Amino acid sequence: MKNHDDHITSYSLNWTVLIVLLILTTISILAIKMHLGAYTVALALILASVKVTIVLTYFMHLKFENLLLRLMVGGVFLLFAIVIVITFIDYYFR
Amino acid sequence: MNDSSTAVPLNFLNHKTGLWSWLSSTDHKRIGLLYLYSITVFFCVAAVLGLLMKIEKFAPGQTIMTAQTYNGMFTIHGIIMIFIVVIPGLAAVFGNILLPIMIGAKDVAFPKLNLFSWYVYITGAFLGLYSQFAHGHVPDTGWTFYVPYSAEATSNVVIALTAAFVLGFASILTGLNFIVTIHRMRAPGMTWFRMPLFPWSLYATAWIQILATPIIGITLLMVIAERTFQIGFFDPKLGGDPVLYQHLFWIYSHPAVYVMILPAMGVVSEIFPTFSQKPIFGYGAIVFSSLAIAFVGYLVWGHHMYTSGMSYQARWAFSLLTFLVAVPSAIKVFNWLSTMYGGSVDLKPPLLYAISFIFLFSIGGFTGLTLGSLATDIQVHNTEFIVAHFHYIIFGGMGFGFFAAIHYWYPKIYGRMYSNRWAYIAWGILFTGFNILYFPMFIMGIQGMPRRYFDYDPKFTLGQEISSIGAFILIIGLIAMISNLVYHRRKGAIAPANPWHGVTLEWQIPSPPPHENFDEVPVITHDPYVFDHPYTK
Amino acid sequence: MDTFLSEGSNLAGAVDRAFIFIFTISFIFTIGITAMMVYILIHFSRKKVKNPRQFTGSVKLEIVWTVVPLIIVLMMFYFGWVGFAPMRKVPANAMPIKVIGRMWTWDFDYGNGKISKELVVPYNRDIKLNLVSLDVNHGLFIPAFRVKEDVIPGYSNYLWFRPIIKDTFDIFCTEYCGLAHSGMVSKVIVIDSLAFEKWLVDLKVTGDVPDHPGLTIIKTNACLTCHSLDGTRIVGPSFKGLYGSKRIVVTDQGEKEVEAFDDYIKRSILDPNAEVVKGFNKGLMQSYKEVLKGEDLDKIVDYFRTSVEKK
Amino acid sequence: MSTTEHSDFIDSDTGKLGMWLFLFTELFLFGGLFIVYAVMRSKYSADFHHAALELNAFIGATNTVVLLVSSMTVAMSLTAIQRKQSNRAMGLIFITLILAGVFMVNKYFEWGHKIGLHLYPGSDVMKTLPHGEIMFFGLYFMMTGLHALHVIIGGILLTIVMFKIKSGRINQEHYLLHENGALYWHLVDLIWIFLFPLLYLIT
Ligand code: HEA
Ligand code: HEA
Ligand code: CUA
Ligand SMILES: [Cu+2]
Repeated sequence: MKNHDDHITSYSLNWTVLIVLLILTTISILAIKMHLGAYTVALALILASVKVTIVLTYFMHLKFENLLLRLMVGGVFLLFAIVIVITFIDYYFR
Repeated sequence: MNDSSTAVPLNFLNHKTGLWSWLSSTDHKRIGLLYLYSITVFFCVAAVLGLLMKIEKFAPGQTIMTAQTYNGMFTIHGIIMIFIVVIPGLAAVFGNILLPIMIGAKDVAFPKLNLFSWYVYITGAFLGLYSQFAHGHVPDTGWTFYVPYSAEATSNVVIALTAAFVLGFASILTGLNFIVTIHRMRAPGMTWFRMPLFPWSLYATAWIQILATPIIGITLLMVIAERTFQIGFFDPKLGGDPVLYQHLFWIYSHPAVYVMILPAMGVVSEIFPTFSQKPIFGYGAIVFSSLAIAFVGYLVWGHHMYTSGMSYQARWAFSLLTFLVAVPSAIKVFNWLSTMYGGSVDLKPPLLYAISFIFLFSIGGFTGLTLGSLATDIQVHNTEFIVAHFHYIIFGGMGFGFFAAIHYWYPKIYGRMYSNRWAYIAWGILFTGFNILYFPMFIMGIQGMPRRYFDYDPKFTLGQEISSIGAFILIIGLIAMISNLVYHRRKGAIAPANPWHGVTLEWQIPSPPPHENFDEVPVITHDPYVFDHPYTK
Repeated sequence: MDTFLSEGSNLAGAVDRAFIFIFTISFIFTIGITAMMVYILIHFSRKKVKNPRQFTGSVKLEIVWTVVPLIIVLMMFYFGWVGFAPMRKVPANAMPIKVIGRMWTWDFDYGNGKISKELVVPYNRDIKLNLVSLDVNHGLFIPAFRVKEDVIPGYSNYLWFRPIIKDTFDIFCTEYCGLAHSGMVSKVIVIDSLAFEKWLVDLKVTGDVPDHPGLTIIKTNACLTCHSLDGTRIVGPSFKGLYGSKRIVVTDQGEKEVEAFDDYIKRSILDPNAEVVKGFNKGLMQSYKEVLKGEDLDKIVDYFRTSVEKK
Repeated sequence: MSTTEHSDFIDSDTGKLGMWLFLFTELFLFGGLFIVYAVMRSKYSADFHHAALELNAFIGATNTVVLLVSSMTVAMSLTAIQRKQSNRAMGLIFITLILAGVFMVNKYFEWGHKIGLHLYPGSDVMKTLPHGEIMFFGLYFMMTGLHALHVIIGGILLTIVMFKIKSGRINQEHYLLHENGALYWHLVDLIWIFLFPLLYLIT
């Protein structure tokens, strides 16, 4: 009933994570100014995914959770990706 | 839980009395019974609507109702049956009553949430009914709410959509509760692979519930937004895409059909070992096929849209995936047969229902394969063939699974026995009526009789008449079955704790179970289906 | 399946083969499973067996009944696919008919304003139906031909077939579309090519006659801002009665008379300033060489020709 | 495990698992909208680009930063409670709530501006736009609206947490609600991380 074995993230780690996130945000804003054409969407999504992963691992403490929960989170995101891909089997080939 | 001196020992049914003690109880068994009673009532309402439709179709042309009434009727029949009866169905009733007991827990992980989800459910259910009586037209879109019709129809579609949304929320909460319960509340020694198969099937089901239901939730919200704020997600007049709606709808609603059937598969997986006094054959295969059905079942939604103008590539990809999902079902059927093989088989009513489950489910499943195949689906899509397919597989599968479950656990829940004789008679009528009712629809479907048709070409008259007669036979069987159960609830002989010599945990405690299930926490030391265990000898 | 439902189109045979394959397998398995259950109930009944055997599984058997059904379903997939694939490959010369679905009737549009309430098609010709909906979803279903596609607003769906039996068959709407969904039925009538031609000629014009494709090109390229269709003089000469008329044109070499046939018309579009009709100014029109390709020119010329012929 | 008698206390791993599962459903709720977005964007890419120019990327970016910082302050407040620094935890949550307020104020102006321009579903201006732009604004209002609703719910949850810390019912020993509140708040952030580039940074 207690949280004894819970990991405590330090304040400094939280700061570091925030700074990394802010840097990534800046990059994604700058990236659109660079006119990368078709790659802009891809880049924006990749950067967003990286940011989301960081939030999940550190802010949401996934790094310190058990393997099962980590697998679940990964699986859920994977499933969603598959659903999108399958939907586009229809739209892409139309 | 002591009082062995009193005539009737205290149990979950009588430790407190009064209506309020039920409506406020967080006891999972009582909540399960609340679901059972509400679902039965709604089932009877929707079933009577089904019967009325069959009377209408007894002859071509208008007989007892107008086209508008008929269209409203199959819509509400479908909504009630799908969203209010079979999706919660087994999981909310028998899952609630038995899941904690079968894994050796005192309750589910979040008992208050459990009660709350029943209230959400009831709210949704009454909203659904309200859409029938509220000012305006009855909704007449079919349970699939296809746009643009549902976005334009003048009837109370928004109320019906809201009802479906609320019901989905209840379903999510139940699923969430079950997953956490299974992860966190298993008795000491009950490893994952010592867990009985009914909880396993609920586990797979619960994942579908929490991952698929939100999609329908947001889709219905979008349709509501479309109707009220003219945001045109799906309406082509505003740039929307009607086919996209179908995608979203089936991303949920196909997995939902496995929400219906998986628990029924779990139920029969309990019944076959007990009535053969023999361990389940291929425990691991059954577990993994449940998980496989849940996963692959999530990816085949497009088979409802073969004629919607999807790309050619999408059509065959969905067809291929659909066929893959049939394999785990096949694995289960063969394992069940092998479980009985070599056993000491006792044809009590629960087993009778379980066997008819296999028969009807196979017919439903094989016709599902006919639908999964591209060329043949083009012919029978949206004909009565589909209607027959899903009545066979939902009513014959999930429905008969439900009947099997109630005959199996009835003595455990109420501590009384029903009459076996009447159970056999009712089964006979029910089974005959069922096949007479639905089988002709396969044939008419292939000949081209479309579904959702108020009127039909006179050449189908004979088939429709036979089918309608089947409905009357079926209803007699159903009434007999329900009466048998209701009557013996108070008048039946007192049932022992373990009438069928079952080995899973629920049979090791008194009937009806005490308020907190176990006096002391069971410690599990062996696999779930070991029949030479001292308990049974 | 003949006695049951005729195979009215070239596509029906393969569909029925898929049906027969799947139904045969299903029948065998259902009978087999049921027989097995009956056998077990009799042979292993509690009265006979007091000591149930306690085996718990067999990896070998699991593999067998995973692999065998897998192979069977893949075969089913194959048959379904083979029956279906030709449905999406429309022969190039198929005769197009536009099908308009709306609550709750079907219109079959043969072009030039000729609209029929029943689908009349020539025997043994490839027919392509272009499906258009004016309101909600509908479904076009011809059971005897084994074809069905949804008619969805905002989408252009299609289907095709070649009728191989001369007869009259049902058409149903198979996508729920509201009150009179069950009344949205029609017939398809297959007749001889000759009879069909005659029928089509006799069919009354009730719909809008669409623009000639050449005229469409003329309109979209804004030709009509300078050239009128009705003889009015604007910036350039009118198109009225152009084809085959005689004109006096001014060239660099002086005046000459030309007859306005294909070559002249095309020249005037591609190199408008080489020959200018007397009385009009040079240099006002640019060449359309980059804009209009050969096919477009043919259509324009065809339009001029037909508009003269009609008079 | 569950060997003790019925009690109102939910053991922390159980509660946390429940929260995670709930977050999964939230993800799929927004997931449905993302599917619609993806399909529509591929259909109407030019219109989407054009309509997105109406959005103010500066406000969007500000709100991104606001949410990221607030995410950190919640995470820190959890660290504080674990280290038995209740006051600090409350302070950090308070900052988070202020940031949530800033986010909502920004949103208010943003929406207000759009509505001032008659760019809302069903408006007269909207009807004259090309289909793709109507679609973009429809999605914009639906997605940010649903997200804003989550910000509000998260704010309420965190307010409750703050009061419970004050009353001592959330403390170094029992902070499940605090943890779950923080998880929920992070989810709000997660969704925004995707919404921001998809709505504001279209080229
Ligand atoms: C409980 C509900 C349930 C279940 C379990 C299923 C199971 C299956 N369904 Fe069904 N289905 C519905 C409920 C269900 N369905 C409903 C409600 C509709 C209509 C919705 C509407 O439009 O209103 C529908 C519609 C539907 C369609 C759409 C038809 C159309 O609109 O054109 C399709 C198409 O592929 C399909 C296929 C299948 C398949 C392949 C399975 C498979 O999972 C079946 C697997 C089972 C078996 C294969 C039988 C058992 C196995 C053996 C006996 C062993 C031997 C097997 C082999 C050798 C392979 N179903
Ligand atoms: C669980 C699912 C379920 C069940 C059990 C049933 C049961 C029945 N259904 Fe239904 N049906 C659906 C789910 C179900 N249906 C769905 C999803 C649709 C699609 C809707 C759509 O197209 O949108 C549909 C559509 C559908 C149609 C197609 C309409 C059309 O396309 O034109 C028809 C037509 O005949 C029909 C008939 C019946 C009948 C006669 C029964 C009978 O089996 C019912 C027989 C039972 C009784 C008559 C009840 C008897 C009992 C009592 C009266 C109780 C007495 C009470 C006490 C003693 C307490 N159903
Ligand atoms: Cu048109 Cu149904
Ligand atoms: Cu399906």
